[in-house]
Amino acid sequence: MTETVIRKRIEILADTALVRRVTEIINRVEITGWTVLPVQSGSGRDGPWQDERVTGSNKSLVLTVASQIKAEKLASELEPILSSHGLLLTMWDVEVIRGDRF
Amino acid sequence: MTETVIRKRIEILADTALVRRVTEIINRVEITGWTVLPVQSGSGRDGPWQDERVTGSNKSLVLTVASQIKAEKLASELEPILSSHGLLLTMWDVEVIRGDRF
Amino acid sequence: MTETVIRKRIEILADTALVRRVTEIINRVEITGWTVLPVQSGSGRDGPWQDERVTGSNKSLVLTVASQIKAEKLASELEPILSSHGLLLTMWDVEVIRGDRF
Amino acid sequence: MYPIITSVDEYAAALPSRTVDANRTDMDSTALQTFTSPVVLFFLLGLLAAFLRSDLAIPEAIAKGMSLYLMAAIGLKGGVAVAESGIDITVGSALLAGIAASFLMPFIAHFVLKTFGGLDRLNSGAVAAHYGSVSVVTYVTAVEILELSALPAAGFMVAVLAAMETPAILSGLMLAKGSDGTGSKSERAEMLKEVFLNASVVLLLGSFAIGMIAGPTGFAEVSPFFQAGFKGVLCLFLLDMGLIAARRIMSSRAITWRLAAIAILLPIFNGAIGVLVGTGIGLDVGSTAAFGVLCASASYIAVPAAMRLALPEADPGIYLTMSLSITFPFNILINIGLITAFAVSLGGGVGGPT
Amino acid sequence: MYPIITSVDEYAAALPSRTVDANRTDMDSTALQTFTSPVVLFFLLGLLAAFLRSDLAIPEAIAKGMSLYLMAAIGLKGGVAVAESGIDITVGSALLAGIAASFLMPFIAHFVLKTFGGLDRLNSGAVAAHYGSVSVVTYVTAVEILELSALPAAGFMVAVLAAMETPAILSGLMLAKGSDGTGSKSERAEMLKEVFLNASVVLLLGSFAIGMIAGPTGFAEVSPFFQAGFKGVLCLFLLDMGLIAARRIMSSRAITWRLAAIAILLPIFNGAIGVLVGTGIGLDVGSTAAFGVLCASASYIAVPAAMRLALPEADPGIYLTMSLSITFPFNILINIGLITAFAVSLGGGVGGPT
Amino acid sequence: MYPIITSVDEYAAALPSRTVDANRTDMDSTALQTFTSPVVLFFLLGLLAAFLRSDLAIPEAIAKGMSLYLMAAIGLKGGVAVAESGIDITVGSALLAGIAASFLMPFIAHFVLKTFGGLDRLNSGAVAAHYGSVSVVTYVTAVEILELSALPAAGFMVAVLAAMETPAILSGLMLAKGSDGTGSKSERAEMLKEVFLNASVVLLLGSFAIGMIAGPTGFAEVSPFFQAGFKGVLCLFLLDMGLIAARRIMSSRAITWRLAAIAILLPIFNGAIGVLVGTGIGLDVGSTAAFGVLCASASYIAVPAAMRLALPEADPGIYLTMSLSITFPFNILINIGLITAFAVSLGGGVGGPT
Ligand SMILES: Nc1ncnc2c1ncn2[C@@H]1O[C@H](COP(=O)(O)O)[C@@H](O)[C@H]1O
Ligand SMILES: Nc1ncnc2c1ncn2[C@@H]1O[C@H](COP(=O)(O)O)[C@@H](O)[C@H]1O
Ligand SMILES: Nc1ncnc2c1ncn2[C@@H]1O[C@H](COP(=O)(O)O)[C@@H](O)[C@H]1O
Ligand code: NA
Ligand code: NA
Ligand code: NA
Repeated sequence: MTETVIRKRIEILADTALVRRVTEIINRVEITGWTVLPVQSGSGRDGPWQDERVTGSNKSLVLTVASQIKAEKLASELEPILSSHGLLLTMWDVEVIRGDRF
Repeated sequence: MTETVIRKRIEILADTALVRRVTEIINRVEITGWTVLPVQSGSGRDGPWQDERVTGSNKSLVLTVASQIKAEKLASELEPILSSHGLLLTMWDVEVIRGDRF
Repeated sequence: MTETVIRKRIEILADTALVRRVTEIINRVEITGWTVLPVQSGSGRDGPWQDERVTGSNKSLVLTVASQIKAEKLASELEPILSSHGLLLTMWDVEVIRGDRF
Repeated sequence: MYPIITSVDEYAAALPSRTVDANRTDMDSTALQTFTSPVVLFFLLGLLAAFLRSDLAIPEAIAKGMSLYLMAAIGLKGGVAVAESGIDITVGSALLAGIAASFLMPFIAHFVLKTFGGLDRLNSGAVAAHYGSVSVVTYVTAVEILELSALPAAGFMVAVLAAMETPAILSGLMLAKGSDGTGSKSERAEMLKEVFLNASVVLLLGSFAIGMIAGPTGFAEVSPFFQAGFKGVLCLFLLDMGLIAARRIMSSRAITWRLAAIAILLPIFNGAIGVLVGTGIGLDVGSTAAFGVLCASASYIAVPAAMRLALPEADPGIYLTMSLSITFPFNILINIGLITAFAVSLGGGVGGPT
Repeated sequence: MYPIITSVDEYAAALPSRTVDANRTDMDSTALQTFTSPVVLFFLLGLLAAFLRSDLAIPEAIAKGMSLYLMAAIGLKGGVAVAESGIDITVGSALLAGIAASFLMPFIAHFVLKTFGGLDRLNSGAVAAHYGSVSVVTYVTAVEILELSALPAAGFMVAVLAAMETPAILSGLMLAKGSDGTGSKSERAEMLKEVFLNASVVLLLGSFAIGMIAGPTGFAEVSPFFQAGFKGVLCLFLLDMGLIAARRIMSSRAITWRLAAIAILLPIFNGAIGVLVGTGIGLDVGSTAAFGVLCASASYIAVPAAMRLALPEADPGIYLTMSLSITFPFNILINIGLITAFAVSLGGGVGGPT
Repeated sequence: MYPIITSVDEYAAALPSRTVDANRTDMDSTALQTFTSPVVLFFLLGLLAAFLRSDLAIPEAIAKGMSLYLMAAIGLKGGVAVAESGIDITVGSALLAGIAASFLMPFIAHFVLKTFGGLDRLNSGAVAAHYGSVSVVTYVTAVEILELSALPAAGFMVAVLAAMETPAILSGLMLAKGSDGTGSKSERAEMLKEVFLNASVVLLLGSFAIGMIAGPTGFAEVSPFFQAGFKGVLCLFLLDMGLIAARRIMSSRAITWRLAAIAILLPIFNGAIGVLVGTGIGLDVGSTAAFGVLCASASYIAVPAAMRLALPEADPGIYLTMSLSITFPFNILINIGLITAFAVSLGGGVGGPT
């Protein structure tokens, strides 16, 4: 059987314009990497939006895998901009292979 | 330490043409929001498909975060069209920050 | 209440050029299906990359839902190429409806 | 119904006999033009590349953009042509004939699909809707080939094209679900809205109207983009269609030889009816051929989208493979030529090929 | 400030009086050209299709590609024009006037938005920044319409356009946060970098420079692409803008009638100021009108992007809806005509319409 | 091998001496044409914008679409040219020379990369494959510059381009893994299929064949799209290439000065060999220069894709940065000019520059 370890997977939905700010924080807490997925449309307190890259009103999903400790550090570093910039952060346990990388 | 609460994350894979029907149901059960991600290709009982937007044969992934109760309500409201329209629904617990929003 | 069962959700981040190799393995271990999501950019040990489809340096995320047993089989079949091809595999438990399909 | 079906034989028979003398050359030259036209050759390249399992692919956004461009361009050109020629009674007859054909042809198709094809009611209805509706790209390709053969179609045929997109969806749904079974009232209303305001209808009619308002002078400003570039874009678009059509049939599991036969014979039959009707209502030869092509063509954009919503249980593996992977290439490569020859032979018989 | 505001009335008054005699026809013909130009008609089609809730949509990548194309093309054309005409003192005055206008107009806007509009300081500052900056597509459309009216704008106006994009962002931020509150030093530096190196400024100025270096000979090679295709691309781009503008206003919740009124009156006012300044510094009539349009137009690309970073608490539902869904259509459909008429009337009063 | 390497000096030496008299102007004018051509200027703009860290970016779908367009266009034009000129024995020699060059050049590259460059066997093989193969865009840019210098390359060179894409992949793999180590039989078969049916080979050869079949008449229909738009599209494509090349080198960590030197000297060396071979087999001056450019250019599309599959352990940070961020700009900005001058000097020495 393949050996797996438990890590945290964190996903952050943010305005695409803010992604660099998010990934800078990920780098700062020394998580080894991150991956960005495109997002098409959505709806929240401000009503629905559609990906209008022309006006820059689009969002991206930043996903990163990290140890429990680093994940908590990331969450607390992100907290100040979470509300002001309308980010959505979810976090859960996953099994990973070659867990020493994270 | 940042305070987190547990919520359900639900992801629904559906034909893009059906996304509006899914999000209407999300709104109806009064979940605060949703986000749609693009999908490129896949394979299921009908064999493989590729995203051919020209013929409208593409799919999207609808993701939404909600309380346990609303998540169950959503699942049961979606159940009738799950089989007939070939949706794929997965659901799991996640930690969120500022959990009062959901 | 809607009846759900527990399955494994596995997500594999891979170079787009390798996706076919990954899905062939998924088919080989007789998982019923898979879905591919596009990825925009990321960063890892080799530093940051951006989706430059012109040079083929882009990645995709393969997601598949399977029973515990098949998921483990998939993980162990993928293990040899995980390191050599720089894949990222995460795996966790999800609730699914109509679980007999998987 | 039977007397009509036998006219397929008549149609086939018409080709060798009537065209032999005066129109042999027309047919030959149409066929030749078909296979030396870059437009058709790029389609063949797409088919071939996919059969060889090359990874050649056109980004979806580009394909979508090209299809919007093509629709805007033919809408504009049609509108400008009508602004120049004015509207007469033929336009009205052609529109009515188109709507009637789109609504009625699914009944024949449904019958054949259920009996000979062996499909259930639901899938028969879904497939039938595709064959009643039209394929914009088949039409556009036909118009290009007709122009090469000096048989241009009238500008208003674009409006006929737009009008024929949707009636078939209604009759297809009636056939699939029974006349009362088209869902709840609100669903039906949504359905109708979807159908009449779908992107291609709005863009075709909208740019047709713009062409009429702007007229030749207004069009002159934008003609380098919409006119000069047209055939080149069509080449790349058909390259993509070839790739998609071939890839779909290679991964298809649901197509029997009977369904494949229907996907070839039905467009021949519908095309012949279209030519007869077009000649009957007094269209010129080019427009008659174009009308025949509209009847022969099968939708693979608007109708599949509608079916996914209204008949999600119907199998896209059947209706998309038939319309896109069999009928579409057959129309592009062979049937446009057949229909044109038939229109010429009839038009020549009645009063000369113009 | 008040004396300036009353000049709106002057401006409005100027239209019926001064233009009646000599320029009536100019204004009429501009209005007519506006509404028979395919460019504007496609914009109307987009608005209409969205209001009817059609699913017509242009893929984002295509829209983005078209906007890059349009910017490269006007940059090139402007640069080539300057290579031909040379640079004189007017260029310098126009650049300075543009920078000053972009920096100062937000102050007036901020005042009106806070008092009459009832917005808080933050949102007033964010909206004001949009109205000080410019909309490339409004400018491009105006230039097309001006050319149809035989009043071409000077080539260097493209450089003025680029220069006006960013000063308003600085004054808007100062107004929103207070002069010292534009964040930490490093944030401010990043902000400035973002602002001066944003994609549209770089592409406009870069292709302007390429046009100047390559000159008419170099441009000849690429003119089939950048010149002949221009208006057609603009048609499809405005179709998309119409769709986006209408969809946004339909789902908007945050716009009061007061804000809607400001989104219409402010561009009239700013346009009038622009025409006065343009005439004052000795621009020809076409360039004066173009300068007026620049002042009247509101950004919906560069500034929203900057606001998301620098003022994330400001509500995009307000600033994007005002600039994109109200001001932009108003400018395209009506205000370009008004401004042109005003410029003609002033230019005619001073020394003839050329 | 050494005598060949010393010919680099000969090559360098040839430039000042031979070209001084008759060909000085040719070289100067080529250099001038290089730096006033919008095509090259847009490339420089892309480099500059990325170095300044502007957020200018071209959507991937658009970039992919443009690269398909460029390949279809040059394939078509080449095919039409061959349809006009016919095929003679030179075509065969050029094809054979191209295949041989592509297969053999990686051996030299591999040696240099392992010794002077300090790379391990695996990465040396991977990089060597890139330098044996070709860059379509470098070729296209060279053809444009050659045409401006009145030295057009023959139409069949497009077929040579397609033929040179893949042999280098085979020799590169052999070098990286040892001659027997190219994997299991089935993997090797898949590899070969990938290589011979990759998108660019299929599209180049397919549209070349379409051009030959359609001939000048068929091409006339589509030439407004494929010919008139060509240089404009190339401008925007090179803008994107400039952005990508500069961004990659800025984030690169793996490039030593030795590798950078190889990425500049190898294309000079390979280009000189190409010119010698081209002259030797009797190509005209323009085609000789084009052949030199093919030899000098390094793949950054087809080969990286193949390496990701076959040599995933090789570092893209090395091979992509060398080929895309150093060799590509060097070829576009300088080496095309050097190679042309060398070809002219040899051609002039042998029998006059045409
Ligand atoms: N900790 C991480 N979380 C999320 N994605 C990662 C992580 N580490 C690496 N990646 C992704 O995996 C790719 C390959 O990583 P590597 O194998 O470290 O070069 C990167 O480019 C990222 O897109
Ligand atoms: N409950 C939710 N589930 C998933 N996505 C959400 C949810 N709420 C908000 N979002 C996403 O987050 C964005 C910002 O939400 P808000 O901060 O409420 O304006 C929305 O546009 C959605 O894309
Ligand atoms: N086990 C699975 N894991 C992930 N995605 C799946 C799975 N099964 C099906 N899918 C996706 O759901 C779509 C519909 O599946 P089906 O209902 O089996 O035709 C497929 O095309 C896939 O994209
Ligand atoms: Na039909
Ligand atoms: Na302004
Ligand atoms: Na080479």
